[in-house]
Amino acid sequence: MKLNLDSGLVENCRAAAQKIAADVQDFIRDKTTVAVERAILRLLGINDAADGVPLANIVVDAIAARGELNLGAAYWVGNACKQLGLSPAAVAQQVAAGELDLFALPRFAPEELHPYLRQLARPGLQRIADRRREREEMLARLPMGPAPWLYVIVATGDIMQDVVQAQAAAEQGADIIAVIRTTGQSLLDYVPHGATREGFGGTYATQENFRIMRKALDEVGERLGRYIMLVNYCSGLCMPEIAALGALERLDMMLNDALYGILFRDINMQRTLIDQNFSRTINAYAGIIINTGEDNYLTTADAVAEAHTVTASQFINEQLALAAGLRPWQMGLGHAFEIDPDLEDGLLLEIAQALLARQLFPQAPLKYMPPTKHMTGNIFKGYLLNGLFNLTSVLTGQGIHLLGMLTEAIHTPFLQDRYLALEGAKYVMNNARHLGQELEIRAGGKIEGRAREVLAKAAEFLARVADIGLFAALEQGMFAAVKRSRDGGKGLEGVVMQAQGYCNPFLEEMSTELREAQRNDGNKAD
Amino acid sequence: MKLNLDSGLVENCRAAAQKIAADVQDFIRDKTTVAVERAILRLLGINDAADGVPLANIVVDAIAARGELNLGAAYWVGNACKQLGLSPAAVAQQVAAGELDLFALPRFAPEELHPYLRQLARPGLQRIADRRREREEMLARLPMGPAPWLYVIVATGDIMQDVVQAQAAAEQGADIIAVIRTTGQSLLDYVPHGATREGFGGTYATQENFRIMRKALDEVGERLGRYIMLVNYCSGLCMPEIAALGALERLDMMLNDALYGILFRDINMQRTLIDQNFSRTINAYAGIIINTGEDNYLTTADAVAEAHTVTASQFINEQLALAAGLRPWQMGLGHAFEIDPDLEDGLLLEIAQALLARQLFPQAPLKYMPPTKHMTGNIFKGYLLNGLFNLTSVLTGQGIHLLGMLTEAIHTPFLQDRYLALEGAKYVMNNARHLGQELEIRAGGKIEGRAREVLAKAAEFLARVADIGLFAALEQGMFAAVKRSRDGGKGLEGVVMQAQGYCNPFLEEMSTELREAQRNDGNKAD
Amino acid sequence: MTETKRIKAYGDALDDGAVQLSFTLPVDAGPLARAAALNLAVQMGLEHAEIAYMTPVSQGFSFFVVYGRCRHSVDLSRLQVAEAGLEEMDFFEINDYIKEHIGRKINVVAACTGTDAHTVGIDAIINMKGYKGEYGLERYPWINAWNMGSQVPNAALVAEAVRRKADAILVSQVVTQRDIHIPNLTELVEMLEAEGIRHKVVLVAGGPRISHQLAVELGYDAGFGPGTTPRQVASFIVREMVQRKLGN
Amino acid sequence: MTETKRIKAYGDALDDGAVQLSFTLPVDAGPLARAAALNLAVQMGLEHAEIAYMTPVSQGFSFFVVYGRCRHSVDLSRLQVAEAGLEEMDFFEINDYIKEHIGRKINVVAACTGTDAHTVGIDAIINMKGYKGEYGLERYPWINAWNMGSQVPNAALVAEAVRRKADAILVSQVVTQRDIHIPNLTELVEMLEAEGIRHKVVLVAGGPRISHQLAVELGYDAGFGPGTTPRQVASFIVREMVQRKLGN
Ligand code: B12
Ligand code: B12
Ligand SMILES: Cc1ncc(COP(=O)(O)O)c(C=O)c1O
Ligand SMILES: Cc1ncc(COP(=O)(O)O)c(C=O)c1O
Repeated sequence: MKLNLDSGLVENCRAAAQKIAADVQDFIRDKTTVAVERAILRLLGINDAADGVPLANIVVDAIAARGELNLGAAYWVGNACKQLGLSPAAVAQQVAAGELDLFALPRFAPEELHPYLRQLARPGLQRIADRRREREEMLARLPMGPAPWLYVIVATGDIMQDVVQAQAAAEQGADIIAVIRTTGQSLLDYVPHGATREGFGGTYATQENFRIMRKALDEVGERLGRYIMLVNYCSGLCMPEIAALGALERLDMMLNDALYGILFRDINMQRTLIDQNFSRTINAYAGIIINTGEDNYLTTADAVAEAHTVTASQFINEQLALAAGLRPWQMGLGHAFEIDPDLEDGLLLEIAQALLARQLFPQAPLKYMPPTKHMTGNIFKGYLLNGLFNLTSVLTGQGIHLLGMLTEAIHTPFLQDRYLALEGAKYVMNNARHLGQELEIRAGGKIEGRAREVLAKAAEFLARVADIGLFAALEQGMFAAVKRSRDGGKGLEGVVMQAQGYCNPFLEEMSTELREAQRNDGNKAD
Repeated sequence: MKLNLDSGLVENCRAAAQKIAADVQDFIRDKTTVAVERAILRLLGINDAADGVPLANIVVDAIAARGELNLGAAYWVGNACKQLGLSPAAVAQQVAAGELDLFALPRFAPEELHPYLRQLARPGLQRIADRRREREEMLARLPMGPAPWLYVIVATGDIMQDVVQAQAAAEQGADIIAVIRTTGQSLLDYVPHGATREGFGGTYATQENFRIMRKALDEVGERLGRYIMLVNYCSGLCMPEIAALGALERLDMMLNDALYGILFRDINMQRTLIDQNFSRTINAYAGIIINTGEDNYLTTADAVAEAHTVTASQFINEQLALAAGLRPWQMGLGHAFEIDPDLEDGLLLEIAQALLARQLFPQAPLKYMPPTKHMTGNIFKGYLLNGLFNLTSVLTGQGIHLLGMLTEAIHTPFLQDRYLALEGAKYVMNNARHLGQELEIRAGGKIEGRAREVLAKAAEFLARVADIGLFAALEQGMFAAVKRSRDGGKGLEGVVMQAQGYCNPFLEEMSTELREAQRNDGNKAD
Repeated sequence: MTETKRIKAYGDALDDGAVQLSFTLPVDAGPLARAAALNLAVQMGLEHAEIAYMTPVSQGFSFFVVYGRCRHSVDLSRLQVAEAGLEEMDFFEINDYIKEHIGRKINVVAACTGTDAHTVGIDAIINMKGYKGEYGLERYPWINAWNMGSQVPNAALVAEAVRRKADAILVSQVVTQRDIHIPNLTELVEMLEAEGIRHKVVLVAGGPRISHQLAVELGYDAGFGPGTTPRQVASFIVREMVQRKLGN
Repeated sequence: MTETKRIKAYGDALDDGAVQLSFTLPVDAGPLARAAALNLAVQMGLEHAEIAYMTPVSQGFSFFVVYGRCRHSVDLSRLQVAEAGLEEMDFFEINDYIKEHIGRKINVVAACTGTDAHTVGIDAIINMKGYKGEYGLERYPWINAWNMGSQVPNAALVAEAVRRKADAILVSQVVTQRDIHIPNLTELVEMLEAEGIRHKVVLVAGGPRISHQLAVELGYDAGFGPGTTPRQVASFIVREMVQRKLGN
């Protein structure tokens, strides 16, 4: 199935998005945040906690309290390491214990310390690279089935129950397991420590929980002969830290959107965009696939009227992702099946939208979200909505397919809900496996017309955003009908201008390698 | 959506089926059956019962007992009427009461009586024509929605409960209500009398039950502003009688298949084919749409391997229908969605089959049956099967759409089962209303290939049947893998060779009018 | 097992008791209907019952989807598991078993009785072709099997059983609406008793809505439900024959 | 109503009690699991219970679909129907009612509290745009409405209520997993009492899993569930204010 699209318009969209992304990159280049700095410390091996407070927070807070974060946390910790011949973890421990005052030590000149900092960053980089290689080896040995890959969530709030549910889901045919986060975690300015059993509507994202679930999925994957992917949420006030932890614990995908936190959690836009860049760089380096969050627009806005904002946002996410070193196969750009089911010919519009995304981003795996807001307590009708969603997905060749739950309007999924979802999706996708290859879209018909209309609107929308810049567009409420001010929202106090001599040894090293890989991509034909 | 089919093969199929039908017509021309004769009496107004035994049976049995049925029941009753100046009903009453011996009266010569018999037939013909006009007027006033028309069954066994369920179904959006018959009725050699409340797996078909349900549906139809069609089963040992009663009580559709009784009820083939011809003639005259039963093959045979027998049978049913005076819009030719849901690309084959039927019989409304044999106690998966069935139906433009029930494997439908079925079908069909017009079948692809393959096999199959004749084909088990012998099965004793002077005044009159209408059809372009 | 092992329904935590219900009530949708539905759920033992969905179905009827936590639990260690054919042999074992313990071919007569015309189930058990990749009884060298097909009156089945000197009689009942199978199955037992041969045969019923328990209550030796395979049935018959010394 | 009016679930005949169940049991699929499922159904009051479907879901878990006839009945005449907003007025009637009975604009403060970030529900009630074609409270000339949005701490809500001299406080709770809404809703009541203003306000909770009954149990004046419209809420508030003489 192929749509006849105006390639000039597509180029316009990309050019506008490129300009938008470049402006953002300009803005963030000389800034850092407390979360970025904590992520650096975590990558340096500072992952313990003291009395439940993560050492990364203690150290960064200490530096920030002195107003000295503008040189970067790496500088202060590195300085101490070098001065005292200690590991970063040991330095952090001593700071936490009140045994060490980072500012009381003699100081190397910043530039002088940079080679040493790069040295210090090695083990962290190596560990991520190892995880990545591990994944590649496992995937070769335990190959996944054909796309669309079936993605389900577990959300019991208790990591131990999550394991039971996740393993069951894998046995039932799930390819991808996401552990949903508890409400409220995104507004915490730290990542909780250790295994947790008391979330609400989800489970805390912690390094230990990542480890527990990774192990459980590797186990069941070996048993089933299929690699099972693990997903978490790289968003909120700790976006880059979670990226770091996910990279260290071999997560495979991360929900990671440039605008989600701004729009849906009222996190300050400057903070989010800076955090976003480093977190994406880490994801890119770790070989993690990101999932963007355009689908969320349609949970509040009308899916017919606002479809073009989804498309526009996909272009922006794509360009910001490229800027952070992600490659096309890592871009799970989001969209959703959220048109009112009672609309005549609504399915034609859904097909148009799904196919449009497929064609605009041919190498991206695309993350396709199921109906949520039109799901009601009528579990039977809901099951059928999910059926047409599954069909649309296989028909249009989506990559990452989130399963709808028949109880969407009632509770987070029960074991049986997930079983039924997987059974339904397997049935539909198998029964219609090659349908998309057997059908053609009528030229000049309703489906093509709709796709062309959405594209045209997206192009116009992007041109306007490019004109005024992303910040102003957010201030004017152009996305998801939500207005956010440049200095409002949570977390602005965590944004810091870099000083002369600032150093983020990971960003530098990762970026260099990633640029290289992207250049190689560029040589290949699309 | 259009398939590229070999029009030569289509012609071959029609020609073979025409020969098969012509042979059958040759065979039945000079024969009648007890059921045909009872139907004639019913059309003459003999619809009462004595001690629960229908007068039609009493009279025909009396004539048959004397071995005098070969002149036709109309002759003997007509003779008595004319001799005594009584109405047919009065004659029957007296015979039943033992007050009149039909054979003790003086006799008109058969040929001499024919004009009088034609006279006697007038009121019956008029009543049917009135019913037909009534329907046409109501349809003009209370138009039905777009096809596929939603068809549900009620099957409580109790006509009073059936009314509750049928009216509820109409309110929920059903266009067509079928009252399923109790098990065993098809093997009764009489039509029970009066309202009944004790069927199993269905309700007795009786004239009074027809009336009760017709009234109930007219009522709810007026309320809703939509005409609601009523269906019953014109099959089994009383096929023509039920046709007569349905015509008198304004039923709108009749299950009526040339081979169903032979294959699935082991009714003698000679008996069935004779009965079938008269019953179809009555249906034709009454403006009733017949539903044929090809779908039943697939409840025992494999839907992939035996698909061509469905197509072949459709051609035969079409030609036998034409021979009985039915017009294309009255031919609800049957087919079904019965491919194993776990087959990869099974949906492609279903679409191929549905589209093939659509294209081979462009003017026929086509009766499309839901999945039944692959339905299990898993009501959720079953609901989804029905969803894809609904989609296939609207996609390929079917006419009469039987709704699948999520509890198919468990019980005859509950109120909520039917509600859910209607809700699901309305959702899918509305949401995908014009999808079929927006998609094209890839030329030379799997779908087209499958349709061409089925057509080729059907052509070959029909050629073989045409060669040996329908009777021999049935003897060899060519249909539904069931072998039936020419003289075996139930009801052969009710078959009678017509004598010189035999008269069926209804068949004659109806046929004349119907031929005329068909000739007019022929003048129109297809 | 002697120690108690209580389980409850499971949603996303052990013993949460999560259960889904749906039903229709003969009352118009509205606050009263909602209260009635909740009340029913409570009577069924649901705690935290929630009406997830209420909709009018037609005049005077409403449909509900309910979720709740069922307080009832089941003690697995005290359950009586009554199912025929639990210890099944395979094709070869069964034939060997007949040869060894009975020493002659056994006779099996089967039918779908009354007005019931569903033959697929009984065919699956009897006919050569079999079911789920297993041969039907016709293919067993040590079994003579006769399948009388559908809509067989009980009297005809009894007569055939006598004629074939049946060791086992197999009855299929698929249509169960308004419990039509109950009188039909009962009548057969009565006829066999009247004929004086009930104790000489293994009498087995089957069908999608037949349970072992129900069959035994109606006077049958066993009942087989959905998914039954030929060898489960054959295993039961031959063991029962040997146990009741019917083979001579 | 005084005369009893007993109803049962309805399948295809009055009082047949037809009910559908589904649930998971933490035991491997098989005869034991089937027996357990049946036993559970019997405890729930099902007669003629049938396991329509049993399937393994994963190691140690099986899923069931059950149909049966529930013997429980409900006496409609004895049901207590407790739902707020049963007698609703329309937009104009409500404004007139305020003008006439209270004589000044009333103040309404609303929020989605705790860590809950679902605003669509409370927006539907408060915002101009409204819901189901009905205006939200912001559009009512006789109502001042403030919508604080999502993830509002209870303390912040109380402070705002004091500042705005709120006549009514509206709280939305959508996430209910592991009953997180219960402590959250309870805490608000306690804070209002500590502040000494609980008796001065109409306190209303709402959300898809909130029932009137639950809200009252937790110390609220009313609870509103799925499908609530703005005028139902406004009707309740103004009537409650007048009844409790809060308008002065
Ligand atoms: C195929 C079918 C038909 C075919 C039958 C063709 C044939 N030659 O058998 C046709 C189309 C003719 C038909 C007609 C009717 N059918 Co029908 N049919 C079905 C269907 C779709 C599948 C049944 C089947 O073949 N199952 C496959 C076999 C292998 O499974 P099984 O029967 O359960 O058998 C297994 C076990 O139960 C067991 N078993 C069965 N018998 C025995 C016997 C013994 C001794 C043992 C040991 C084991 C055993 O072993 C078998 C293998 O595992 C079911 C719905 C469904 N999906 O189940 C409806 C269904 C059975 N039919 C039904 C009805 C009502 C009818 C009609 C009465 C409808 C009507 N009024 O017109 C008619 C009339 C038939 C009549 N007089 O009996 C109802 C019965 C409702 C009820 N519970 O009472 C069902 C459930 C559909 C429904 N929901 O309404 N039907
Ligand atoms: C849209 C949505 C979102 C959006 C919210 C956007 C927004 N700005 O509100 C987004 C995508 C952000 C989101 C996120 C999450 N969601 Co959410 N979401 C939904 C969804 C799809 C629809 C909710 C909705 O908008 N309904 C429409 C409104 C109009 O209905 P309503 O809320 O019932 O409101 C009506 C009445 O209840 C009443 N009412 C409501 N409040 C009040 C208050 C008062 C005073 C009164 C009088 C009346 C009243 O009046 C309203 C109008 O009639 C539901 C699933 C579903 N189909 O219901 C899940 C759902 C609510 N979400 C859920 C979850 C778990 C989450 C997450 C926690 C998941 C995660 N871990 O990431 C996150 C985090 C959010 C958080 N921190 O709270 C669960 C809650 C499960 C439970 N019962 O606990 C649900 C049920 C999905 C599921 N099955 O898992 N979600
Ligand atoms: C991109 C993205 N990030 C994050 C989340 C989860 O929300 P939170 O970060 O508040 O846990 C979602 C929810 O679906 C999302 O789409
Ligand atoms: C063509 C046809 N006739 C009749 C019937 C019903 O069977 P019976 O005539 O035995 O009632 C069916 C069943 O679906 C059918 O398809």
